[in-house]
Amino acid sequence: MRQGLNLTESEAGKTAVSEQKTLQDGLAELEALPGGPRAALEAVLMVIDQPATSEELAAGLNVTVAVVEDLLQDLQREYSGYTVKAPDVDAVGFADASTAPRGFELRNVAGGWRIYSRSDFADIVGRFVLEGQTTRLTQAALETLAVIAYRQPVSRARVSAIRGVNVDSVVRTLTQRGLIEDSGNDPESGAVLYRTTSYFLERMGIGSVAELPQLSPHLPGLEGIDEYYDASRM
Amino acid sequence: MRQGLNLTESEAGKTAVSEQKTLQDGLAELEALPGGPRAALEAVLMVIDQPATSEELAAGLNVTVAVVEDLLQDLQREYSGYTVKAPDVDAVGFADASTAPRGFELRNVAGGWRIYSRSDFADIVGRFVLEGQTTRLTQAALETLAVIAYRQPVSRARVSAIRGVNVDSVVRTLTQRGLIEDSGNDPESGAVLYRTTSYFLERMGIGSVAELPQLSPHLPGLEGIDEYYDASRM
Amino acid sequence: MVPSLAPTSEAEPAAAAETPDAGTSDSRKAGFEVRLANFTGPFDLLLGLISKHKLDITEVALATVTDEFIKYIRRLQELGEEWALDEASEFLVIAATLLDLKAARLLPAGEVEDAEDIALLEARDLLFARLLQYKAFKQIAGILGETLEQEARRYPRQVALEGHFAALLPELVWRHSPEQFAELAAKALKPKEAAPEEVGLGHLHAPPVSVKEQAEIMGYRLKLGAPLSFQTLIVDAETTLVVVARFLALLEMFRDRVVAFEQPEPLAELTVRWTGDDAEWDSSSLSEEYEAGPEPDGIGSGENGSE
Repeated sequence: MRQGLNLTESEAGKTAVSEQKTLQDGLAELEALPGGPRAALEAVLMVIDQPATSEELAAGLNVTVAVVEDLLQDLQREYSGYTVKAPDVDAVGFADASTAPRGFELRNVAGGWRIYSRSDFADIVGRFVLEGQTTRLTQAALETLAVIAYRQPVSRARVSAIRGVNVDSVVRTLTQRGLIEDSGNDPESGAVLYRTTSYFLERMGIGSVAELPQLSPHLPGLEGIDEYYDASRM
Repeated sequence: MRQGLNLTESEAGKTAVSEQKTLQDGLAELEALPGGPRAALEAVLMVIDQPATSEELAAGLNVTVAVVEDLLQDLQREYSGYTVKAPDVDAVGFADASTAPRGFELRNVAGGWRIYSRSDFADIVGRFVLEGQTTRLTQAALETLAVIAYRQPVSRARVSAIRGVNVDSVVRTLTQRGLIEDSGNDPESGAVLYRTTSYFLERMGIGSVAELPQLSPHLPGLEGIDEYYDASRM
Repeated sequence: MVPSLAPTSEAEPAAAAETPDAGTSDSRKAGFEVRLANFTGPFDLLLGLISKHKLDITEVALATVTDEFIKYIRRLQELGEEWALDEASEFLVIAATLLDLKAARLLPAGEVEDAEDIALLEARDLLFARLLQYKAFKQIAGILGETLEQEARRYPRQVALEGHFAALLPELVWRHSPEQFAELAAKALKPKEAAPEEVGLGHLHAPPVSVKEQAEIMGYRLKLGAPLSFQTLIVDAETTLVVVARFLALLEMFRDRVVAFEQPEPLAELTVRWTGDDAEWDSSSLSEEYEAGPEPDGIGSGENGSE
């Protein structure tokens, strides 16, 4: 998806032409899908966690940056309740559901685009978020945190294998609570690796993970444990 | 929101009335916001990271479950490209952007509501979202999962008997993937019993195990088995 | 839905390729070969063979697939290292059933005559029932697989909570010291013990009762001379198990011709009389048969008190 860097000028020119063609094909391809390029862009924006730049979005959709930026602006306006450029609906006084603002907005933060809940609803959303929240970690969350602390950096799949259960939602909770964080990707599998944060150290009252108590007194014969889990991975 | 327990009849009556009042106030409050209750619901849907039941959503929005369910259905239809019930826009031939399907959809799975990207855009979205990409299950894992889904709660020995092979390692994999879980022990044999999880329902896109396809059409009546014998005996 | 059986060419068994066994290269020339991984069990193989012969599962002449099944089992045995014992034995059980059925077909058709015929019929019905059941689940598994794949094309929105909402969350209550946390880690990291494979009998507390021991006790009393009723002999028995053991011991002693029974009519009182002339008789002269049995010498997990 990313372009190579060391092109001679003429090569770059050729590439630009053929790329142009591909990008137009890309747009035609999107037009064929229900909802067209706009819906395709929405689909991406709706599920990405990290803001994406218009260049990244253009590359993913296989269209030009200019096309993506037009679409982004249309979506942004539409979500905010302005009538979309639609020549056949420019009669004034048209204020039905389609022009009411949505509950979400498309924002460009720090150069990247992402969908957020609309700030008008912050109170309601905040109330919903707080409902059912507890101030203590569940046993499952604590155990997962313990595994990550002693095996970091570690992927979710690995933690799952060790704990014998799926840990996806628990990892999300721990991330949300600021106790663990993304520490890059595993060079082999590409899986996200997790490590504990400085907030975790703070809560534990220690200066670094090296200060975590040794495991050995608690569990004799853990030396071979890594092989054990690797063996049980299929 | 929660009612006390030891109420006399008249107190209970009063509480019901006052709760009704609160819920109506809640609705009035939402009506005052830009986009109204519909947008408020959307705003909440933007922050949930697992399916939310209509009860949870109603509590968060401070409206009745019936109101939320109406709103959810409207949104679902709207996202999928059907024109929303909007008495002032029933002019025929109105087929602009507002009736094109959006890039996302609202679905009711595993007993809760959640926003998903539309499957038409899977290839494009997949370029952005590495997480959640799951490797395919092996044939053995699928068969084991099927037996557990239809015979739950069920012991490994029982699954083994049906499949004719040992299923220990497959059961471990399915547990780690979060598709099945331990559901206690058999009172008689003490064997661990397994059942499917709500994550399984989510992955299947269904609300409950009752929605799984019927097994019976695939299972011819065993009553006639004597005839098979006679037939092949010549 | 039923995965087609991979024919010879592309079906070079992955496992065989790694086995430098000469025997496997011979069998590789045989007409029918399958990749081991294609099958997830004996029923799967059986279904595969049935579909290969385009036979209706309800009308299958099992004998025609038996040979191939057995051939396949032989291959499995050749590749022994690749197969867990329990897995291989599942295949062997079904192969044995198939062989039985095939043998039955070679005999002239006729009336069901004896218990063996009936047992064969039952084995056959059971095999059919299990095969049909497996087939149903296999089809369902295919549907599940398709659904899961289709559904995987929808990505759920599961974004991190926006900063200002996350800030609303109440501060966590944290009560763990580093040591307690390490303990937790040790517990979480400990390899999970495999769940028990069999029903434990440890909680059953049947006191061991030895037949020989009971024979010893009764022998001692009877040698005193007076005939005793069975009632009298068991009057001090604490449990039913002891009563049973004493009855078995009496039968043994009768066989050794050291006691005689008298019972005027059925269900009437049983009187036991010592007839042995060997005053030195002891229970060690009882028949050896108990020793060879699965439950040596006793009822329950008997320890031999008399030896």
